[in-house]
Amino acid sequence: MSKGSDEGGHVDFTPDELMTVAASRALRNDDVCFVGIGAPSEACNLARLTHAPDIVLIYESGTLQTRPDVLPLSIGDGELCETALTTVPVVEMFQYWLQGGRISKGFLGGAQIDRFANINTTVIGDYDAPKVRLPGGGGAPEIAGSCHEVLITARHSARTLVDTVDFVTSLGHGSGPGDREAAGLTTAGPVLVVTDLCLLEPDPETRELVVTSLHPGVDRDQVVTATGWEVRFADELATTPPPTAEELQVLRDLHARTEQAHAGG
Amino acid sequence: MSKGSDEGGHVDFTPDELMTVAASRALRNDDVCFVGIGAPSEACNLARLTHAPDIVLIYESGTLQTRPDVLPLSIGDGELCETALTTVPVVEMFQYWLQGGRISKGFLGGAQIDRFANINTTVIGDYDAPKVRLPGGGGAPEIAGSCHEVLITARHSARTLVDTVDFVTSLGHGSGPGDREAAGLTTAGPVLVVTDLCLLEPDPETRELVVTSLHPGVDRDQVVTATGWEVRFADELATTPPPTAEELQVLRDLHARTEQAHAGG
Amino acid sequence: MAEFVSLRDAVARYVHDGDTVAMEGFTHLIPFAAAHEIIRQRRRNLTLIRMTPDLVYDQLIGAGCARKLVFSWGGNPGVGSLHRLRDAVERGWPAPLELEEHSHAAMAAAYHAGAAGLPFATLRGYAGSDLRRVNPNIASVTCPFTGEVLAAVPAHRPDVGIVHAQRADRAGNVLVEGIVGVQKETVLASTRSIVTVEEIVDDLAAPSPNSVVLPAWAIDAVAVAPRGATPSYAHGYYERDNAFYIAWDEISRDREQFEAWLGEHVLSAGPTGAPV
Amino acid sequence: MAEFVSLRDAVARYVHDGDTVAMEGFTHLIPFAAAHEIIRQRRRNLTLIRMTPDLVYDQLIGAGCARKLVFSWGGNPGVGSLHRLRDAVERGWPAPLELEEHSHAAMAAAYHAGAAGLPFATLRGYAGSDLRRVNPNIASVTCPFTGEVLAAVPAHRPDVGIVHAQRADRAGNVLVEGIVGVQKETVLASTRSIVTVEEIVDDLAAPSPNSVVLPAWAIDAVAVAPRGATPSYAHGYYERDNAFYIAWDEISRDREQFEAWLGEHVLSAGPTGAPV
Repeated sequence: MSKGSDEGGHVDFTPDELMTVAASRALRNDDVCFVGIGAPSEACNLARLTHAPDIVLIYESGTLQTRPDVLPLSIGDGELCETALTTVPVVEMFQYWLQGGRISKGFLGGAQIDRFANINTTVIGDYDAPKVRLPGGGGAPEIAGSCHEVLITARHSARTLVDTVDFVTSLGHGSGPGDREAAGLTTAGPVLVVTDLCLLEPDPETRELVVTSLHPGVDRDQVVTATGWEVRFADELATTPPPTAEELQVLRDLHARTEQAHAGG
Repeated sequence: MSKGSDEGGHVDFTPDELMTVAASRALRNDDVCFVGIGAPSEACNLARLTHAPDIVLIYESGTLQTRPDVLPLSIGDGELCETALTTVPVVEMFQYWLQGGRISKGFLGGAQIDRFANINTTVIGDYDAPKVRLPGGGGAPEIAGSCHEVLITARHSARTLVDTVDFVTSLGHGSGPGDREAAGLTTAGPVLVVTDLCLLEPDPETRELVVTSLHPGVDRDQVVTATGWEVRFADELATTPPPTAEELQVLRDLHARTEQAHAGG
Repeated sequence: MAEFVSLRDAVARYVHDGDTVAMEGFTHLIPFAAAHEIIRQRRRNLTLIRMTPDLVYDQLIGAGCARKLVFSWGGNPGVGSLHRLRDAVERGWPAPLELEEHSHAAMAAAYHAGAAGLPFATLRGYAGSDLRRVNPNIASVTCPFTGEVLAAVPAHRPDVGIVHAQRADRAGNVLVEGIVGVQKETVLASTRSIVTVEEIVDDLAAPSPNSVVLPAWAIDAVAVAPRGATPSYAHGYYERDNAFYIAWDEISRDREQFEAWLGEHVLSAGPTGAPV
Repeated sequence: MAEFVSLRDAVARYVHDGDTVAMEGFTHLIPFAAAHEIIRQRRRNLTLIRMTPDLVYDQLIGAGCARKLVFSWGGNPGVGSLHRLRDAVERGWPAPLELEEHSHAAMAAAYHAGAAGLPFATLRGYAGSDLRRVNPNIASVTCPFTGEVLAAVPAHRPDVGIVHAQRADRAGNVLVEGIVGVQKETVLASTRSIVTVEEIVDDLAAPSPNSVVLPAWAIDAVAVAPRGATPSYAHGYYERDNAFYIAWDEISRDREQFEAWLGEHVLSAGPTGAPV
């Protein structure tokens, strides 16, 4: 599915584009969303520019209700402040807005996501002798705890969707039912993982991630091969609706504006 | 000593004026002063308009480094904000500026002040069945604890300068040496009490307030009669220098401007 | 999400008998219009939280709305006593008033903790103060690293928070300027919130990227109440009526005189602020 | 009380080998000029505190100034890894780097506690996170009222805090605008503080009564450093050099290439900012 090619009369799109579009659809017009940089930021701004014009986007740099015209490279690009309703100190952001329980959705990525949607952004390998030292938790451990619900997005591979994360940076569903509550949390935790192959949702009973929708053109084997545990499929397995022409256009325009803006020195 | 009358060629003044002038002299040009309303505010602004032009005045309403042209009636008059370097939230004021240890001098009054400079602004009589319900602590308990030094000003009477306060709203020197430290404090506490009759300072050994300077025209008997404990006098008892013509002029101008400003509806 | 409603509807909908209500504004922007509406709607048994009860709670207490007061400084600023507050505490008129008494630092920390979703606040406070003795809601907490013992107070979590502000835009976002007190904390710490404003404008015209703005989605009701802070003031709109603060001393000293004032200026006055 | 000094003198006077140093600026206003002066003056064994180490600490670490890093997110924002940080952690080059790792929420709370003169901060944090397991400076504290158990971290109390800001007036008062991060907390939590500014002006021209202003009496040194935040940015002055952030990935990937860059652009460059 290369961008621009034609396939059976449909608008054509890349797996990454579908992933972003599918993630954007999980956001509602009345959401207040704590946005991570990269894929989450893309999805959130796509939602804002399509079906959720009133969605409130918050970046941990303190920018409240921001409407960037281009995607920020960092969590604190000038664009975010200039288009925000207001910009608050970082202490206030984490204490009043996140910890205060004012955020409906947190949107996270991760280097490893396991079958219970626990997220690792700290190390691959042993903490004290890491194979790869990753950037770390940043805002994620408390986004995972304090937002009413969490969305996750990641490219699907057996290195990323693993049976057990090497390090729990941010708690998903622990090792099953009751673990969030035992950790003192009352929030829902991860409700959806969007990859470039499918959608996964926690099983209501076991909390294990289950494939609930395959993206167009993806088959079960592809998902099984790319997943680090014996992944289950929902009884009623859906097919993700492809991106609409409008969604693709808005997303591509956003990327074009962004590339132009960041090319400058 | 009625205002305006002549007495031996000196500039004439009232006891209240002398009290304010003497209090103002206790402030230094490099002080950062947390200012209570009323007499403390008068003294601090007099200092700023005379010998301490750079003194930093802070009111608990959040106004940092303010230069009111007239005395505020309340701790949060518009004048304070309009002439401030900046105005911060009240939470920040108490947490970062006061508790953070950034204030060199706190300036307090009180309905009762006892021989160890403990202050009562809560109740006369029993707390649960008060004879007089006073306004309460406000900022004072932590001003008394967190400022590097505390100044106190009050009109001298046996009802105000008492042996033991009915209620310790704000700790002075407790019941003597070591009590502040036992309460977890490392600050100096009250270093001077300015009344309309004299100056009192804590004895370095016992921490009991001792008269160190009599105001001009005041004799020891007046002070003894007006003090609720057997007050002691320092061996080297000074006489408070009378207000200068400039001090009086600045103070009276300040009062005149203030009365005019507050008369409006 | 903020809805524009009349002040009458806002109070009818969000303030109930027995509620814990915080009406803040540190000398500046005191929500008098909202308080008068609460008096007119004859709310009873309220627990009133406010750092400086001021005339606004003196009036609510004298009108018989309050059962309990949580506060830190209960005077008429620069003038003297709050006579209605004293009459309630000293003589139980019109009803006994339970007091929970703090310092400003503790009240501010309690609002901060409430807004921050914490159950308690830690402060270096109350050292050697008898307030610890009379208020069981002043406890201690020990630093797990240094062993230092500090004071702790419960977070404020009012049922309703009410503040006044300069203006709202048509989406319901609110600008607060000048002495901002604990207004933001009050709105964020409360389960429900009402903001009265001087006016509604097309553009908030926030002067700085860091202006104090309450987003519409953090507020339940926005009601227009022009001069809604009088005799307090609104920076950029009108000045404090210091003469009324001075006059209040006389008005409030006597029960009948107070009731006459209340009848004329509150009970028989129409509600301030029109529906939008 | 703020003194105007050259950046060279400010670093010479206030930053010592072995100090705990916090250089803050959340993406915006990162004090690169000050960091480069620290590299030029060859400070060693620093404990570096910063929420987002960013390129600024990647450079300090690669230059061998650091012994320990206290942080919460150590990436090149939107680009990828910090290769000098990784080289130090994974392979001990140029020196081993001890890590004390937190979350943003905890770091922010720790600065808040430091500025507020408290020994520790309480937060709803780290629930179920392995960070608790690897960082002994994450402890628990129990609410004395509800019995809830919350996370606690020690307050940040750096020896030196360094931030960059838009401008200072001639008295040394400093205006910070835009994304203000934890700059105020950093200055107030630190024993000593250096503020670099784009320019010194007669009038701060603070746009709002509630503008973020650091008073001169809360600062030790103010040094002029035009474009002192580059490749970060200064709201109202210049934009973020996103292209350099992207280019850094290549520059920093290789030890020799990094050292060549450091030699050319830092070590042999003159100090930014002239004496006043």
